[in-house]
Amino acid sequence: MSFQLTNQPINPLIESLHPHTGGIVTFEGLVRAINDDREVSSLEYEAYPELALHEGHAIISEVREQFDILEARAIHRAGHLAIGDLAVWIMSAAIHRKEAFEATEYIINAIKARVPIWKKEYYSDGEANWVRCDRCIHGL
Amino acid sequence: MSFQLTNQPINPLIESLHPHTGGIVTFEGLVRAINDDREVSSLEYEAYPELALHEGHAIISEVREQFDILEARAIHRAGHLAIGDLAVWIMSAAIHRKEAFEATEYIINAIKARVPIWKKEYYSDGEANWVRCDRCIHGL
Amino acid sequence: MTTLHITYFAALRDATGHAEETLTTEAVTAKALFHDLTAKYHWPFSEANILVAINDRYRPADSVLKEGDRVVFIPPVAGG
Amino acid sequence: MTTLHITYFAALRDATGHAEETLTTEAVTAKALFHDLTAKYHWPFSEANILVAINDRYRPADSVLKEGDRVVFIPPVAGG
Repeated sequence: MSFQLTNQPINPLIESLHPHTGGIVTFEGLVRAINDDREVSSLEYEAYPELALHEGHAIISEVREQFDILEARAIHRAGHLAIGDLAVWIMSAAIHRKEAFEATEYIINAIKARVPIWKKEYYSDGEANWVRCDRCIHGL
Repeated sequence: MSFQLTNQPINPLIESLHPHTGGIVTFEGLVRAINDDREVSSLEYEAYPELALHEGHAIISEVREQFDILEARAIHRAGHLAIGDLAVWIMSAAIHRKEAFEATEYIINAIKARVPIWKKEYYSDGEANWVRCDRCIHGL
Repeated sequence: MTTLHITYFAALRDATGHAEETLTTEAVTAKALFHDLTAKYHWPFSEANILVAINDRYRPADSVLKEGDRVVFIPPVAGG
Repeated sequence: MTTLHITYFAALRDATGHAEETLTTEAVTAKALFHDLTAKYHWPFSEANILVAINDRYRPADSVLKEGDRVVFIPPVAGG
């Protein structure tokens, strides 16, 4: 059970699993070439590391309590990424597949809502913009 | 978009994806060391290949029609497998993660219900048994 | 009378004792054939748990069998 | 008066012009500080879109600021 933040290319690790593992559900978030109809050329992820790690570990703990799983891991990239690069990798393993699907979806939804990592999109027309996700948060 | 049946170890292929791909959801079904409280030592998968391939291709077509996805692939093993071996591998890619989760879950549920591949469990006490999944089908 | 090619898989093959056979039958539908074979081989399955494939496609149980059809009864599937 | 260490990330850093500062303020709560800084830097965010972290943990907007606190206002997150 772990959450990691890294400036290096993500190296997914699916090994050392419990022998009762029957299903593994993985989510991979990639840098898309297009967002809101604008052509994206690259992306920068900026993290607030201390809080991001705290929230990431908290999410993994919640998932461990709420779902009958054997393993949960998440790795999030920071730094400058190219189209197609892996920005986030999440894995849950369980005896039965239902719990693995639920846990992996919970983790990615919680990361998007609470883990302070911001995305700056660089467009092919030369502009750049911090991506807003107003639906994702509740403010002051 | 593809469905494959193989007697060889599954070699997952996550490449040549559409540049608009934002999320990939993968399901991996492994041979569990335990089922219904009995200790399993290995497993044999037997397929009815002509019908299995027909249904597998049909499932991939359905998923392509019903969900807004860019890619869907499934590979199912046949033959004798050891604990921890990959029995089935499924991948869906989409612009947004929700559709990728839904498509992957649809595919594994449909495979379990309709694709004629049977499982014989070999137990550590020397017995062996064809696994029944009575809830999975509707009969004559 | 209709001559059919029948293939048995998994638990049905074990219960039958062989993997395939060609047989000539008076059974008109797949369902009738299932009952004849259940009587012959003492299969331990109720029809509620069995599907039928004719010429490698799932078909309704009341499908009429035709000369030369390939018939497969499908015991419960538990793949994946 | 309270002396605080403030760090700015992402869109808030761009709007502010620097990544961190130490300042002494009369603001009692995080919310009051946010309004003071919005006036000072002309931030383009409404308070409805901002969360606050004090000493690297999310805290309620009405939290009372203490001497030496590290304060971070969190603009909308869109990671993953």
